[in-house]
Amino acid sequence: MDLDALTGCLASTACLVTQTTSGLIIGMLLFLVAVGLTLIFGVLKVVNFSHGAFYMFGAYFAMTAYQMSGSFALAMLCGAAGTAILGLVFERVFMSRVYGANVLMQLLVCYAFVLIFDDVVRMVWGPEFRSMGMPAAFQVMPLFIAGGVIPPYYLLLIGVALSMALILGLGLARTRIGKIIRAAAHNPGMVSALGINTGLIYGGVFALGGMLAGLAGALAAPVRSLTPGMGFSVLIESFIVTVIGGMGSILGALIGALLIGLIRSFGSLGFPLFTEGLMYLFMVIVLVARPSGLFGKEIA
Amino acid sequence: MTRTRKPGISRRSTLALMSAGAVTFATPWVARAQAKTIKIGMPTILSGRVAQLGTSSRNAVLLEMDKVNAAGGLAGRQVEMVIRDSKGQPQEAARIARELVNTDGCEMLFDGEASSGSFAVHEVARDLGVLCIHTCSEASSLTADPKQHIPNAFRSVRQGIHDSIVGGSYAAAIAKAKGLKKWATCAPDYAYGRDTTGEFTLYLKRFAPDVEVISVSWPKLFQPDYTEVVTKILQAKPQALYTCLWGGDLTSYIDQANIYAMFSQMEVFAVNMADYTALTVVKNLPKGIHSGNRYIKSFPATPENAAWGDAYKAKYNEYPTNWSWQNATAVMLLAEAVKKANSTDGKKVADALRGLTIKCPFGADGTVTMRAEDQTLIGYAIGWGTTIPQEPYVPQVQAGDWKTIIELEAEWKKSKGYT
Amino acid sequence: MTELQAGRTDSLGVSGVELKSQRGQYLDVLVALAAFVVLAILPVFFGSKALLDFVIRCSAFGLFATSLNLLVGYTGLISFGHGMFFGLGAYGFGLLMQRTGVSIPVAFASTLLITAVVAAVIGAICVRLKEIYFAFVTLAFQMLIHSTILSWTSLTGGDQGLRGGIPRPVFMGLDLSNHLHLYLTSCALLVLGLLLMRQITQSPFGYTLRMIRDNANRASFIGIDVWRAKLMIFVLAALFASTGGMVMALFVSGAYPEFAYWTISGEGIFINMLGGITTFLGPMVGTVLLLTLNDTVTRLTEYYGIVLGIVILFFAIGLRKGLMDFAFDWYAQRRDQVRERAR
Amino acid sequence: MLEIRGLSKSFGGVKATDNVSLDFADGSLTAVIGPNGAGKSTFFNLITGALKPDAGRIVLDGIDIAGRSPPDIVRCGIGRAFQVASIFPSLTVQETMLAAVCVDQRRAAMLHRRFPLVEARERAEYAMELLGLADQRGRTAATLSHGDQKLLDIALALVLEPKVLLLDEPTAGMGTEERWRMIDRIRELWERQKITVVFIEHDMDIVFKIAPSIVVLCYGRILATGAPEAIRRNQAVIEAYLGTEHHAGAAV
Repeated sequence: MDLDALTGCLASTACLVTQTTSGLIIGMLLFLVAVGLTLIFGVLKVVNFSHGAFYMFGAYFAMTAYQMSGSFALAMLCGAAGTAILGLVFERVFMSRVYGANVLMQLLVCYAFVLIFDDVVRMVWGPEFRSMGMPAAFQVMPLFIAGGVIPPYYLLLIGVALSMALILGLGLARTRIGKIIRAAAHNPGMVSALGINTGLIYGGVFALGGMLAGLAGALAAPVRSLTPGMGFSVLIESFIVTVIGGMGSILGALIGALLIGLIRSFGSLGFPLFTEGLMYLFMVIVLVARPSGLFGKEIA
Repeated sequence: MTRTRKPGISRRSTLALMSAGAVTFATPWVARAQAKTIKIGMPTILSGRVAQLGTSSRNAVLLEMDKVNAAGGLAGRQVEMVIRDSKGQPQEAARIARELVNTDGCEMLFDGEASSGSFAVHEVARDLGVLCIHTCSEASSLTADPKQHIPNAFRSVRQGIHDSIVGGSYAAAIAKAKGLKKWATCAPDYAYGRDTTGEFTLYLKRFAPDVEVISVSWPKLFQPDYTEVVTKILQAKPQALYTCLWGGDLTSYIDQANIYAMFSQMEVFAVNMADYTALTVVKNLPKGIHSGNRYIKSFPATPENAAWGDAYKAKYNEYPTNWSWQNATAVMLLAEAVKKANSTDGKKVADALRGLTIKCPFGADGTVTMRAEDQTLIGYAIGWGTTIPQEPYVPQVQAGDWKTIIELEAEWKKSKGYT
Repeated sequence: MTELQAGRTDSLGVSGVELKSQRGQYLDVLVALAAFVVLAILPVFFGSKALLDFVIRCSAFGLFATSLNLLVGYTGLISFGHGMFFGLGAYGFGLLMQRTGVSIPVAFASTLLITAVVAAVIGAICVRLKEIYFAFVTLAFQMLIHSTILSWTSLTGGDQGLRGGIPRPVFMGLDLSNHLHLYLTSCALLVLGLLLMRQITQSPFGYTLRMIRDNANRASFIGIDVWRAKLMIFVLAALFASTGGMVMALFVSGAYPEFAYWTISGEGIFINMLGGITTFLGPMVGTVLLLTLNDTVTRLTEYYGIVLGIVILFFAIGLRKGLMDFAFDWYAQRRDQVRERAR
Repeated sequence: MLEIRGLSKSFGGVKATDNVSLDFADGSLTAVIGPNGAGKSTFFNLITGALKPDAGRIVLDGIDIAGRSPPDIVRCGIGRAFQVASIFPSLTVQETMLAAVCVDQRRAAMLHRRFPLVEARERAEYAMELLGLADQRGRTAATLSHGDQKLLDIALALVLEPKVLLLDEPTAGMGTEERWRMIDRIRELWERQKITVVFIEHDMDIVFKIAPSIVVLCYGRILATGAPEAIRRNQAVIEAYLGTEHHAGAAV
C-alpha cells in the first residue's frame, strides 16, 4: 500500500488529469466490450461467455487488414464488420438452438466456442503474440492539457467509444428498431405476435454486440499485443463492469466501465499490489448492496 | 427437472462405472519391457497465452535430438521425445509427468513448464526419482533453495539473479556516466518479476550507491492494458526505468508507452527486450533500449551460434527464443553426460551431469557448465546492450563477467539463507 | 383440534414406507462397500500406476463435482465460485502439514473446520442473491480469494504455490507418501464422501432442497426458512469440495493458485453438465468422462480446445442434457412403454 | 380465533388495504368478495406475511403475528393456497405431502434419516384422501390436470393442520361444473375439519350459495360484512357492483 502516492496525485492537477484520462481510456475500451455483453443479456437473456473471443477476432481481423491494405480505417472496418457477421452466424446457427434449454446449457455452448475460437486463432495466426503497430498518423507527440499527458490516438479512441454510447442510447430510445428491441427485451411473445421476426432481432442484437466487441479489439490492436486467449482477461473485466452497472443496462455499462477504469488508474497508485483485488472487492460490495447492480432493474 | 430416483439406478450405474473404468484402462496400460529406443517425456505449455514457450522449446529439443539420433542416439539407443501439453495447469503438469514415466515408459523428463508448473513437476521427480532437467523455469529458488534440492533434478536455464547482477553492474556504469539518479521499476506481479526486480535494484545500488528508486509498479501478468502504469511512471518523472516484463506484455507495454513518448523522456532498461519474440514483433521499436540478451544469434558472436540460429530459422521459419537455446542446451548436456557415463541409467547420468562442462554455442567462452553444488547452468552467454530497430537489433553486447557473477551469487545465496 | 391424527392408518403402508427408506439406506451402504472393494482390488489386477493416478484424480474431481451438484442440481443454486473451496482445502491442508507438524487426520479435520467457517461467512452474503446474481457474486468471491493467494506471497508462495512438497508423517501405519496407501485413502474418501452426499440428498433435508429448487416461494409458505436451508447446503457442499481439494493437494504434493481459480469452478459446472445434474451419480460419470477425454485428447493433439469444444457442442446441442440424464430418460421411456404393453 | 385490527398497507399513494378490522370465528367459513383491485389478494398477503403491514394487528388466538415472516406465520397455524396453483413440479403428489409434513414436524433440516419418514405417513395419506388425490399419488405434480394441481396446492396448505386456511380464488380458471365440484370439496372439507376457512371468490352464485358469512372489500376498505341476504340487500354493495359485476345485479 502506498497511500501518500495516491494523496500526492490527488493534490496535483497534472497527475489528476493524466490518471483520469488513463482511467477513461481503460474504461472506454472496456465499455465497448461490456455494452455488447449487456445488450445481449438484456434482449436474449444469454450470458455470452464467448464475448471475449469477438474482441480477439476484432483485433486479429484488424491486424490482417492493416498488414494487407495499410489503411487504418479499413482495419477498423474489417474488425467491426467481420465480428458482426461472426456474431450473426454464431447466434443463428448455434445459440438459437439453446434458448429453450437452461442457463447452463447456453453457458456451455459459449464455453465450447471460447475453446474452439482460441484454437482456431492459434491455427490461423500462430501461437506467438503479434502486434499490429501504430499507424504513422498517430505516431506524434502526446498533447499536454493542464499539465496532463494525453496521446492523440487515445482521444480518437475515447471519441469513438463515446459516440458509440451516444448512438446506442439514442438509437434504442428514439428509433423504431430501438423500440422493437426494447419491446423484445421485455416481452418477446408480444413482439412476435406483432408479426416481427424475433429471430432476426436476436441475430441482429448479437451481431451488434459482436460488432462492438470487435471494434474494441480493433481499436486496441495498435497498442495491445495479439495472442490466442487475449479475450479472456477482457471478458472477466467486462463481466465485472456489467454486473456492477446492472445486467441489461447500457448506462450501467458506461458508468461501470468508467468506475473500473478509474479504480485501476488510481488504484495502481494507492495499492500497486492489490489493484485487481480492488475491482473484485468493489463488485462484491455492489452486489451485496444492490443485487441487481447500480442501474439494473430489481428482479422480483 | 430432478426426479427422485429409485436406488436401482445408482447401483447399476455404479457398477457400470467401475467396469467401464476397468475396461478403458486395462488394455493400453500394461507395463512394457525396456525398449531399444529410449523415451524422454516432456510436459510443457503448448496452448493458451504462452503457447510459444512450448512450441519454441519443442522445436529446439527436436532439432537437437535429430542430431543426437543421427549420431547414433544415447548410448546406442535412439531417442523418442514424448511431448505433451499441460495447458499451463500445475495439476496437469504433474499428472502428465507421472503418466509419461509410469505409462509411456519414459526414462527421463524434460520439464518445459514455467513457474508453478515446474515446481509441480519437480515434486513428481522427487517422488519417482527419475532424472529431470528443467528447461524453462527461471525461478531461482527451484535450484538455489536447498529445501528444493534433489539429486536427480537439474536446470539448463538462465537465472534472474545472474541477469540482475550483470544488469545491475551494466546499468550502474551508465547511471554513473549519465548521472541517472531517479529510477522507476515496472515488473509483472509474480515471483519472477518480484525477485528479479528486487535483485536488480539491489545490485544497481551496490554499484551506484546514490541511485534511488522513486516509483514501483506491479501490473498483473498478461494484463492487456498498461496505460495506468505508464502514466503513473510519467508522473514520477524518473531518469531511468527498469522493467522485466517479457513477451507479449513487454510489446504491449512498449506500444502503449511509445504513444506517451516515454522512451524519449528516460533511459529504459528492459532485461527481456533482446529476444526475437519481442524484437521482431514490436513494429516501431524505439532506439537505444538497454536490454540483457535472451537469445540473439549475434551474441556470442561466434560462427557456431550464428549457424545454430540460422539452422533453427531454416527449419522452423522463425527465430529461436530464449526458451529454445535453454532446451537445446539441455539436450547437448544430456548427450554429453550419457557419453561420459556410457549408460542411460538415470543415476549414472545424473552423476555424470554434476559439474559437467561441455562445448556449447551459447557459452560465454564457448562452453557451459552444470554446476555441481546446486545442479544449475552457469557459464552461458550473458550480457547487455542497446537496441536498434532492425537486424541485428542489438549490435554490441557487453558480456557479463562470470567471476563476479558467481562471487555475488554466492553472497546472495548466503543472504537468502540458502547456504 | 382436527381429526387428522384420527385419520385412517394404513399399517401395511406405514411399515412399507419405513422398510423402503430403511432398505434404501442399507443398500447404498452395501453399494458403497462393494464399490470400495472393487477399487481396492483394482491394483491387484492392473499393475498400471497411471490407472491408480487416474482414480485418485477422479476422487478429487468427483468429490468436487458431486458437491457442486448438491447446489446446482438439488437446490438450483448455480455457483460459479465453488472452486474457491477446492483451493481452500488444498491450501489449508498443505499449509497445516508444512507449517505445523500436526498428524494428517488433525490437519484434515482442521481444514474442514476452516472451510466451514469461511463458507458460512461467504455463504451468508451470497445466498441472499437470486439466479445469475448469485452466480456472479460467488465468482467475484472466487476471484477475490485467488488474487489474495497471489498477493499474500509470504504465506501462500504466490504464483509458485506451496513449494517443497507436502510432508506426510506416517499415521498408524498409514503412509501417504506410499502410492498405494494414497490410492486407497483417496478411494475411501471418495466412497465415503459420495455415501454421505447421497444420504444428504435422500434425507428430509434433501427434499427440503428440492422444494426450494422447484418453488422457493411456496416452500417458505409451508414453513421452510429458505435462507437458512440454502446456507446449510452451501456450507455442506463446501466441505466436500474442500475434501476434493485435499486429495488433489496430496496427489500433486503441493497447492497452486490455479486450484482456486475460476477455471476449476468452470470445470466443475462442465463436468456436471456432461454427466447430468438430475441423477446422483451424473457428476461422477461426468468426471470419468471429462478426465478420460482430457487424458486421451491431450495425448493425440495440442488442439485440445477444438476437440473438447465439439464434444461439448454435441452434449449441449445434440443431447441437450447430460449423459446420465439422457440415459435415465431413455430408461424411463422404455419402462413406460413396457407398462403400456402390459395394460 | 383470528382478529384483524386496523390493518393498513399502501403502495406509494394508493391505499391497498385501509384500516381493515375483522373477526373470523373458529370454524367459520367466510367468503371475501369485491370488484377487481379491491385489495383482496393484498389482504391475504398481509395476513400470511408475504407483505409487511404499515399498521394494524393480526391476532391469532391472542398472539399478534403482524409483520412476521411467512414461515413463522405458517407455523402459527395459518395455511394458504394460491390463485395460480403453487406446487413443486418435480415431486410426486405423495412426496409433496410427505415432505410438507416433515417440515411441519420440524424435520426439514434432518440429515441422518431417510425420506420419507414413517411419522409423516398418516397425515399425508389423510390429506390425499380428503382431497381425492390418493389415486394420483404416484404422479409428478407437473403432470397433474389444472384442477388437481389446485387441489394439491390446497392439500399442501391443509396437510400442515392449519387453524386458519386462506384460499385465494380456489375456482379460478375452472369450467362451471369443475368450479362446483371444487367448491363442494371445500365445503365438505370445512365441515369435516372444523377449521376456519376464508376464501376469495368472484362467482357470486357460488358465494351466496355456500358462504355463511361474506366480507365485501372495495378500494381497500370494508364495504360490508354479514350473511348473504344482508349483503344482497346492501345498497352500497349493489352500487359498487352495478355494471361492474353483472352477477351481483342478477343476484339482487
